[in-house]
Amino acid sequence: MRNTYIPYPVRIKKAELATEDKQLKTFLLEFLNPEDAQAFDYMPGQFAELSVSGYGEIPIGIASSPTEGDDLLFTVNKVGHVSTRMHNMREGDVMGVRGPLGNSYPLKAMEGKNIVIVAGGFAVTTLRSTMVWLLHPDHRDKYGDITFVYGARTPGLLLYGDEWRQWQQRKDVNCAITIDRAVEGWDGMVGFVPAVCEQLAPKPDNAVALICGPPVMIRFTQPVFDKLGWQPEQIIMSLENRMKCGIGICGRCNVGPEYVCKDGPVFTKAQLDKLPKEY
Amino acid sequence: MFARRRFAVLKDLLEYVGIEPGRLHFSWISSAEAAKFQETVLAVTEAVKALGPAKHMIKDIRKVA
Amino acid sequence: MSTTQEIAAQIREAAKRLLSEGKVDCVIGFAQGTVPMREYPYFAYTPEEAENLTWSRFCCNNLSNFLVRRPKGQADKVAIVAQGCVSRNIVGLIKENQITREQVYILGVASPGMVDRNKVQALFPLKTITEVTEDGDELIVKGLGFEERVPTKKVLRQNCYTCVMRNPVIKDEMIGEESAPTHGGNIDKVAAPWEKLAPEERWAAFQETFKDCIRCYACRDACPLCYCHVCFVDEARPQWCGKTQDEADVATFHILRAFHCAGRCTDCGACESACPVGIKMRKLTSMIEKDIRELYGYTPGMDLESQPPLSVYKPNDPQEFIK
Amino acid sequence: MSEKAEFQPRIAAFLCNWCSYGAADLAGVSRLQYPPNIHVIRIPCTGRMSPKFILQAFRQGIDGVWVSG
Amino acid sequence: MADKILAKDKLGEFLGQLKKDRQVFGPQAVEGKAQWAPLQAEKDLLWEFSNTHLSPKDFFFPQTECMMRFVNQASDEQGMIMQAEPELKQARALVNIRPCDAKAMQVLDLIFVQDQMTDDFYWRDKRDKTLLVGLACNDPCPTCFCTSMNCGPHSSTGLDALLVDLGDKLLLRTLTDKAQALAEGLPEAAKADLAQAAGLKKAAEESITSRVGMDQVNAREVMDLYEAGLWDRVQESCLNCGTCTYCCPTCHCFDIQDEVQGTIGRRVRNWDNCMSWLFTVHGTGHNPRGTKKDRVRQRFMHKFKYIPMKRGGEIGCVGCGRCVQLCPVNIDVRRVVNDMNA
Repeated sequence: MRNTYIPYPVRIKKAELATEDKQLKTFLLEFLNPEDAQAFDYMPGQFAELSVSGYGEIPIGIASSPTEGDDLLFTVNKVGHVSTRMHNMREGDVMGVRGPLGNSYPLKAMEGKNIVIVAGGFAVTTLRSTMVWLLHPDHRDKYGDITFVYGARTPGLLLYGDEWRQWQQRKDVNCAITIDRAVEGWDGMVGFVPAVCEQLAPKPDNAVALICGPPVMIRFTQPVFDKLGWQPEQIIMSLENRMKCGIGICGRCNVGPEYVCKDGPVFTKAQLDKLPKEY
Repeated sequence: MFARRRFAVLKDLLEYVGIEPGRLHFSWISSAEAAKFQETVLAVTEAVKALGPAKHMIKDIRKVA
Repeated sequence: MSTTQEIAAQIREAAKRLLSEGKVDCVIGFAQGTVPMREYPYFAYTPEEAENLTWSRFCCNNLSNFLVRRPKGQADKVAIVAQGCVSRNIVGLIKENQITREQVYILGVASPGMVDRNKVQALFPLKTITEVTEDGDELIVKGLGFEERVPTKKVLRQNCYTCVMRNPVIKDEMIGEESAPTHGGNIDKVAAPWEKLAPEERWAAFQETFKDCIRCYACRDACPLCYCHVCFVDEARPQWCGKTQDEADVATFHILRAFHCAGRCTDCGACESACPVGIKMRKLTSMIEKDIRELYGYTPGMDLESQPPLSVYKPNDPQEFIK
Repeated sequence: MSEKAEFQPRIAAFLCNWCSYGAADLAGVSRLQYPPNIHVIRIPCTGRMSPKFILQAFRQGIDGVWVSG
Repeated sequence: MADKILAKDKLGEFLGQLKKDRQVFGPQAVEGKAQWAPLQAEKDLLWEFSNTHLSPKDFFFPQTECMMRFVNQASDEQGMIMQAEPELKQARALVNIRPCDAKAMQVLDLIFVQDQMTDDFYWRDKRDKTLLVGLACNDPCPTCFCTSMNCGPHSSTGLDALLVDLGDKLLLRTLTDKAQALAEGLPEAAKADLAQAAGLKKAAEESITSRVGMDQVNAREVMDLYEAGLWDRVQESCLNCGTCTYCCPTCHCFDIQDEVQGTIGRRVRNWDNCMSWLFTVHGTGHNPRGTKKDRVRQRFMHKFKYIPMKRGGEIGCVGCGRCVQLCPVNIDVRRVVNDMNA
């Protein structure tokens, strides 16, 4: 019996600031033991508890895709005790990862469908994972059109530039990257995510939308999709709540009867409509 | 001066629960009183030394719990 | 002297009148509990609901607590049933700018002295008490397989024996007549019980008193003084007090909680009455209040004018302890 | 090291920036010798001193606390 | 599995046998209250008590529990890797645990051990190594409502063995393989003994007059209950203290924190409670359960709606009545559930 509270030891292989406001840092973590990497069998949408001895644990969405190898990618926002400590850690330092936790995006069920991904701010992490997974040669053929909408306040706050610039080059992805207000040196799209969605007007026929972002973005994106005729079952969202155990026991992340850590973090809008708004 | 009242109450409280009086010291020293500073350091150190290591209020996580 | 039942009836009458005249939006009082010796805080919004109000020697919560813990905007003007200690806490809350005098309509009551349910239970160890009723100066205690009468005087809360102000210090209306202001006991004789102990015995006595603490914070939450939005025990960066049952963590919590009550505590006893494991935290708080009396000659909550002792100073305050 | 090495207490010294901290500074400049047992914590004013600090020091195993304004 | 008779003068041998390879705990009179303590002498063990003051969940889920340790030294990066605390070294037995408390442990099993991922090492270790010998309730107290909560005064769920006090002797009913050895060599219960036990059970069940209805709670939708008007009144007098959750045998929320002392550190879990505003607050300051009403509602919804929905109808309450007795403001769970059921 494995003690699921014990984190796998990992080493920080790469740590770099991800945004101009220095709030986000991206970490590439390498397992110390190859057998742990084997055991850590995950899918896009899942998260892990990042553990720093002496500081604690924080639940963070996995930004890498299992198709990218054994190393794990996380982008961490500096808000609390643990995340602040992580920002001060260096490449080569040892820490822990516990997981994978939670459910994942229903990629199997999404096969054969058109996919619309809408991301705002740093909520893009698990959607990056999803995109990488979908665009992998083994998987791309199984899905229809892929639309990727991603917005941030300024160009300097957009994450994963290397990836989305490549996606923009691809013919099999409709990639719309937008910033809130025009700034010098930015020749891409300008406008809020909901407005961009309105422009693109993705069709609900045989399609699934993955929407992840700050509450204000969700609030204004929702009506756009409603107007286009999307049904609650077609819209998939990912929640976050304060967590400790990450495995559905400790009692703080639940939204009604559903534990975000175990039953989520991925829910359809149809599910969420029947639950209290405790998130 | 407000602090003085708070210190008085706190000191009495800590003595009341069993923290030895010699563990907690207060003094007024102006920035010109280097000699008084030296004297007080000596006095405080001696007083604490005489009491030996602190036994109470220590959070010890080595204990099995 | 009116019986508590008579007082209860008068409270109901006054509450109905105030609510039907629209003078207040809510009357905070007590209603009869579902277990023996525990009336509970009740909020009456209509004259009909006012029928549920009661008054007895089992009203052990400090109702002034609910003046600061109510969701904003739920009721603008409230009436509150207040005996001596509660009225003194209302004074304290007004002085600390938590409420204004105009917001509260005080239904003053002379405190009969409240019963300590733990003391009654201790008279019948391991037995189940099913019903306790007041009969003059006695309690009729019924349980599974027994029925006995107990003189009320024997089982009052410890703080009620040494109460310095049984009558409300401020009020808008008096229910029943005023009683002798004090219960006659001398608080300074019984406060700070560990002072008699040798310094090296005190820590053990302190530990023994608080050893059963389960860190539920009922003492803090029952206390009208503890209204901080973020209590020091909840502060995380830095963390002043660990969450464990380690003796250092328990001691830190109780020492600091007691200290925060310095010069404010009215010795209402709500903390001890709320404690699920029967800890006598007054052994700690009574010492601080005695200290405040001796050092600065102050008794909290007696009037609206005097300055709280720890927010003022005098040039000649004692300072022998400072070198 | 002998078995009975003399007990060296650890003392937390909370010093007011404007008074005792200045005195400590002056003592240093004046080459006045004092024992190395004190760990100085500079506070902006004695009024900033909180009972939490004192308890925290004891919790972390300090043997004595000295507050000086 | 077997009904035997244990004469009261044979109790010493019975306990002796338990003690051979276990540490034995039992309810004892400590400071006038029934409390759990290591059993030194047979005479200390209580037989006439309603229930222990606090629940025995602490044996399996201690209020403060060190989960793992590490060493924080710059020179030793391996030290930063968390090491689990050792398993329980000695087996234990809890004697005279009340059926409601045993039932509670069985409910908690469903939460602490769900599947491969949710398999609480610390809980399971202690559960596996502890034998529960129950004592049936012949005199339930007025706050008991176990019969409404999938339980009862003579319920055997979650127990390894059940004792029924027949006056001059005890009926010993072994229920699991773990307890088989205890019954060896004891005489079979006679028909009259079984009849007496059945009579006591019936009488005890009938003496429980507190009834709580769950049919409407089960039938109503989550949002219907969540938005019901009753919560505005239920929460009014609540102090948001943790008494109800800490005395409850089925409340199981916890917090995990790291503690450091010099170069050594540990990850420790402590009981936590949903009544605390801090419990759910996000790093950003946003709080999904920001009001007292949200938190009070959460506790009752969790026990009576969410757990039954998720755990096949099991209820997160066993009707022990401790919270009814100990709540400082008398928020009576029976009244609340009946209001939910209205």
